[in-house]
Amino acid sequence: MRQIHEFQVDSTRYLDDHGKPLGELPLQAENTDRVLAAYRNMVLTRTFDSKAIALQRTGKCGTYPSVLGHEVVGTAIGQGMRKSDVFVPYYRDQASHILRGVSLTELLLYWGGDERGSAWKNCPEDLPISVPIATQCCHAVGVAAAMKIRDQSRAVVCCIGDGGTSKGDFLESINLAGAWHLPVVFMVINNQWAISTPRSLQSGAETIAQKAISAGLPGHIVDGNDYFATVEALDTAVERAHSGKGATVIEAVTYRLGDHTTADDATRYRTAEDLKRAWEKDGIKRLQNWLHDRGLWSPDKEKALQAECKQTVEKAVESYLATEAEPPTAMLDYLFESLPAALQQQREQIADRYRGGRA
Amino acid sequence: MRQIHEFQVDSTRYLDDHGKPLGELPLQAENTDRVLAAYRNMVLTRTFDSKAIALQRTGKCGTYPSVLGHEVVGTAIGQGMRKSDVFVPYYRDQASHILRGVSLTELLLYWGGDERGSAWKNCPEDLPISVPIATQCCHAVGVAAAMKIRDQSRAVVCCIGDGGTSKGDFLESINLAGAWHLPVVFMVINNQWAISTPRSLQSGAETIAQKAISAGLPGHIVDGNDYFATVEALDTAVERAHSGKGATVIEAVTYRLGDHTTADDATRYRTAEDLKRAWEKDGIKRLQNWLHDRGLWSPDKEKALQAECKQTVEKAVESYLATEAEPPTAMLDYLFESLPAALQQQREQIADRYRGGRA
Amino acid sequence: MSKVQASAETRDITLVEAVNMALHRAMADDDNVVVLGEDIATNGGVFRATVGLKEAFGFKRVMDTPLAENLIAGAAIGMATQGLRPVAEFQFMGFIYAGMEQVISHAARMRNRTRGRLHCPLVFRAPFGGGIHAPEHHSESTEALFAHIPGLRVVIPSSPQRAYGLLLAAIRNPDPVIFLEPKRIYRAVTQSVKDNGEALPLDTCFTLREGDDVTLITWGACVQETLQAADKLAEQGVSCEVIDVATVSPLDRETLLCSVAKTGRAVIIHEACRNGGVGAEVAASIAEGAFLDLQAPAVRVTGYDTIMPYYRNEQHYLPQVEDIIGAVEQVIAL
Amino acid sequence: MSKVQASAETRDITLVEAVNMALHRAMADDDNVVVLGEDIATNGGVFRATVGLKEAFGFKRVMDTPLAENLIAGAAIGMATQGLRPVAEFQFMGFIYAGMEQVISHAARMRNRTRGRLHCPLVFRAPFGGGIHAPEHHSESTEALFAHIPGLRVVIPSSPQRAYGLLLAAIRNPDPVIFLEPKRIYRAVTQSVKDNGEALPLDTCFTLREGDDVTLITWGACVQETLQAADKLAEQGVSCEVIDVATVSPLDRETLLCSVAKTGRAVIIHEACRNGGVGAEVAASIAEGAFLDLQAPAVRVTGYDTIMPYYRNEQHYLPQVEDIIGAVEQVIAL
Ligand SMILES: Cc1ncc(C[n+]2csc(CCOP(=O)(O)OP(=O)(O)O)c2C)c(N)n1
Ligand SMILES: Cc1ncc(C[n+]2csc(CCOP(=O)(O)OP(=O)(O)O)c2C)c(N)n1
Ligand SMILES: [Mg+2]
Ligand SMILES: [Mg+2]
Repeated sequence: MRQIHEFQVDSTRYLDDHGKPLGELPLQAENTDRVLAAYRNMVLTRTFDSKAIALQRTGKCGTYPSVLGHEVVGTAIGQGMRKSDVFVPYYRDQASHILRGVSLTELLLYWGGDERGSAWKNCPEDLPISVPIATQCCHAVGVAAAMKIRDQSRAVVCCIGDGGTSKGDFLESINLAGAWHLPVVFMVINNQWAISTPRSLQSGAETIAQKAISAGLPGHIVDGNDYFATVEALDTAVERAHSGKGATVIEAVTYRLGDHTTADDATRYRTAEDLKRAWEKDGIKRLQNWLHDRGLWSPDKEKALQAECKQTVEKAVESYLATEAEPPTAMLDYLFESLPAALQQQREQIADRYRGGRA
Repeated sequence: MRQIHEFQVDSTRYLDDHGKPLGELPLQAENTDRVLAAYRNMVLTRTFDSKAIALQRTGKCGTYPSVLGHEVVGTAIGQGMRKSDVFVPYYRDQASHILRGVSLTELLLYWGGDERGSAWKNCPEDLPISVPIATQCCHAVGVAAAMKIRDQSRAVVCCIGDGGTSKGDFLESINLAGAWHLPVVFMVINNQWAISTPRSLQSGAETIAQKAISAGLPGHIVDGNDYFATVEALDTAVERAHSGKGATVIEAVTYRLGDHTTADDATRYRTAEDLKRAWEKDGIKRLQNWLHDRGLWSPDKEKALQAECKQTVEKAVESYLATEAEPPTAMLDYLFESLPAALQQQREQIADRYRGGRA
Repeated sequence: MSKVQASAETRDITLVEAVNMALHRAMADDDNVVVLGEDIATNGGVFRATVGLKEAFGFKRVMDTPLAENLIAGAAIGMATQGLRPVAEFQFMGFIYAGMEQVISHAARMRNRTRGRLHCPLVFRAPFGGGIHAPEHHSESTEALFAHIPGLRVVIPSSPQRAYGLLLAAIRNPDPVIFLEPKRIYRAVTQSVKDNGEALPLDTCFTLREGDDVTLITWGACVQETLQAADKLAEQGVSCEVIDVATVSPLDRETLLCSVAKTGRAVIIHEACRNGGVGAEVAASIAEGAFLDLQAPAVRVTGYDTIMPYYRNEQHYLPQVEDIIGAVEQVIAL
Repeated sequence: MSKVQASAETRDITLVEAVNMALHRAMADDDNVVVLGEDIATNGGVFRATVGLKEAFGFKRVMDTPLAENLIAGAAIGMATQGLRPVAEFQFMGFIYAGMEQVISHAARMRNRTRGRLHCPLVFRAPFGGGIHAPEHHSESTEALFAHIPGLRVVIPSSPQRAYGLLLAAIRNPDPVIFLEPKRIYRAVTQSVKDNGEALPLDTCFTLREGDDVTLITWGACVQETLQAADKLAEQGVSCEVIDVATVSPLDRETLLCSVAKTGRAVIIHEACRNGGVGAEVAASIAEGAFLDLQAPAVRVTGYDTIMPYYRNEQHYLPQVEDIIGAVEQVIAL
């Protein structure tokens, strides 16, 4: 006696590579203000990104992970979330952070080696950037559980890369989200690479979205360079979470257009053709084309936006570069709520040493 | 534009709860000798099990995890594997160990708190019992990778409980098995409980077998009290591994008929009715009925087998109880291949102290 | 708020019952306290430490989790950033390692990393130590691994009263606490404990017995053997000061150094293996801080530098009363 | 066997090149040696430590893994039980924690648990330490966590020659070795290294410089600052013996104690935070083993008991040459 159990994931795109609709667009396309705001955020993010890389190259910033190719999905996340939701990022979410209210100066401080870069004033509940891959997924379900324990109508959006989905944390967390019906959206940003490791070496699974099946969760694939497909998926999943229907896993398919970080050289492991083909699918250009075709955009507007973004970034850079380092004693001031007696002497030593007490 | 990706797992049983065929039986049912050997191993395992519990209750053995309800699946594993394959167990695999050649005395030594209980003479490459849940899955893929690196036609069978499938190790390991096409079979023994935690709290997934989909692997469910369904699944999966076709995940559905271990009291968290219903599905009785219906078994044969098993177990117990503890210095003798100079003094101290040198 | 009794009743209870009493009290006092772990709700914990909590506070605040320690640790951290005060149980210390990354890389760092914006008021509880005839991995005492991580407190009670008071303190503490419960003495001793909601101070040693000749420094289950050794040594005319370190990190060096300044001699006793154990830090701190007071080197009585043997031989690994007496005799002889 | 050149060529190379050279040599010498980790094959490792191996030995023996440290650790253990000699890279020490359970509960125990039936001839490599202006979690030096685990060897090279010789020894060793590479000096110094396949001994300290007044005990990148301090102190007429511990566990106490017996003074220098660092064990061992020889307490110059600050302030955390000199002056004054 044999019985069959069936499962599925779907995959969605609305625009072709040039921004032409492939069919009917979702409701989200009608909210012109939101679409324009999205486009602006993508351009701002990209402007910031190239500046940050330049700062690193000139010794004014530390190792920095370019967000090139993630602007569309990051923007969709930022737009899909409500203010009172909690964002649980990884380290390549600049586009979302900006919409959540993290200042560009804070972002630069962070990558410039200053802890104050995570003391976010405008989104105090968002979790900080998580460097250890996939670990943030466990926090996300914890935050979502807290919301559920307190009967709040709030949601968590948690980001992770394709590489991260091989690590147990992701799988354990989506499993808990399924078992406990938690209000959380897992956004897998499949940019085809984990440093030098291609998507195909991460997993034998045909799609990453199908990992949702292991947790009894719905899994969806979207073209992560298609703003409409991505923001629709976010809106739906966030709404689902808010209305107590549980968690969703979304795989946003895109491409990491830059090096992994400024410490990496991607030419070692991928071909120029690959990269060229990926650029042809660039989501910003695609949305620009669509806006243009709809009469919502023009070369003048583009020029003005570029100038505005440049200025915004320059201002942030100035304020970043003008920020003095914390006194070294800060390294003990935030370890505990108040400094245990056992550490008082070390704090004095640091202060002494800094004032030249040692020499 | 929406596209659908479909996935499935199947579930199989051949016998009803009373051992009556539900339809045509697989080829395995024709190998009468093998079926009879299976039955004998199940009975031996159960006999051993109740003796081990009795030894614990009378202070002659440590905490012991009863195998009651796992005899069928354990036997199928032992039969499905070839001698040169490697078994990677968890801690409730007595039925398989016996077929692999682990002696009953060794099993008792292990649970009796003696490391020599893992120095298995007859299956020197099998991994020892793994207590930290799910960790053995990573070893299994490592062993399988070694086989593949060396172009050997061998396979690994790795056991894990339903609770264990929530832990990252399992999911990471099946993922590697899929990505690397490793010759490994994951046997999930879903006995409905992880200590007091029911299957339903482990995961929102409808089946455990569907976790295979996250790794791009085939997943199958079998009635773990149905010898034919289980051994057929094993035979097929082992053959698949040997012929280079890659890994399989099998979920064997059964029920933990005993307490979690001798330290547990299952009446705290499950009802007598539940247990009673589970006993009605007992796989040993079921196979006995089938053998009987086929004219392959009789009350006399049963009586003889019971007596024989009892004797075998008694002999093992005797030899177990007659085994003197190792000298305490053994605690340093197997830490490294040879004792580093840094530890020599401690070894002398232990020897001294044991000889009463201290007092 | 809840049906749990909150009177200041005094009862003769065991250490594990004191843990349970403190959990009841903390949950009754503060709605933000939640408890999670494997088998802790319906089953009340494999050691019965959480028994009754689900009945008193409901399954929303008392959560049986799937089997995944990394997830338990990480989810507790997430909850804590929302202002909950999770108390997560690891069934045995030997199974906390899967959660190490979360403990080290997140729990200990969240406050520092965000410059105080977020913090982790959580407690990770685990029964630890050997001597209960358990299977492999059920006898760990690796407190040193946590003590070395800045940002964590590592607290170890050694009596029912201290279990109650220290666990309350740990739960109320705004930073992460690793709370290790010596399971060998979970039920070995009873003590009258008043359920008055009074916490004991963290970050401080407890001097259990005053003496002049030698300072015995210990924690956890070894406090038992140490007190027994002190008794026997008293009969021989040796006066021992016995200190229960209790919070092994951050370490209250002051109390230790004051005592050693008085006695001039120290013996450190712990069950963990010697190499790199917390005893090393204690010995090094004494050597550095009391150099001129010392009449003999601080001596360590510890487990051997090997894996805790399976239970047939575990007593040969564990420090015994005679070992402590022998060490005291050795330092006194100098 | 392979196309790699196996001549005893001598080259001026960096520490990371020496690691690479040893890997090539070990793989050429023994078909059982395999290498695995994240980005180690096609990319040659983020620090280029494994560059060329895939080309020389093929993808079957040089494996890019999925991103999962626990899996890497556990799979290496499985391979090792089959007689392979896996060398697994953890991209940074800060990411090894996910693999802790495998390291502690299995790698360190397999031989003991099976009474020698199975064993784990593997090496877990990881770049460690701060000072390279890296992001959070890229500056860890938590060697003490591993040093406390019986059954592991923890080996730290501090020069190209020792990197070559110790890595060969680690790979040939039949037991698990944690091999920590001080990334701050991956490219800071070059040294002529002969690719002669000769291993250096494990479990032994290396005396880098002889002296009479004080013993400076260190390992890893701090060897640089320590040697510089010794140079400066020599100008002031203070003669320092400098010891590179190299294998921090099991600890070669004999060499340390002999040296301290001669000099009567010790300064221990490491980058990890002080509390419960390997320096504590060294100091405790010296205090216990050289009590009568000591003219001053052993003093530790270490990182502070806090999280390594992000890079703008990391130099304020790291021990500096002046700190070492200051400590020596302090112990000499006594
Ligand atoms: C636990 C852990 N292991 C390794 C690393 C080093 N590392 C940083 S990013 C990265 C690749 C991540 O790839 P993916 O998840 O696909 O995200 P992407 O960088 O492509 O956005 C690795 C291996 C890390 N940060 N954390
Ligand atoms: C990592 C780890 N966590 C917790 C435990 C304690 N423990 C032992 S068995 C068990 C339940 C396992 O359930 P399952 O995997 O379903 O196997 P079963 O015992 O039902 O056969 C638990 C939680 C452990 N051994 N290892
Ligand atoms: Mg990626
Ligand atoms: Mg089970």
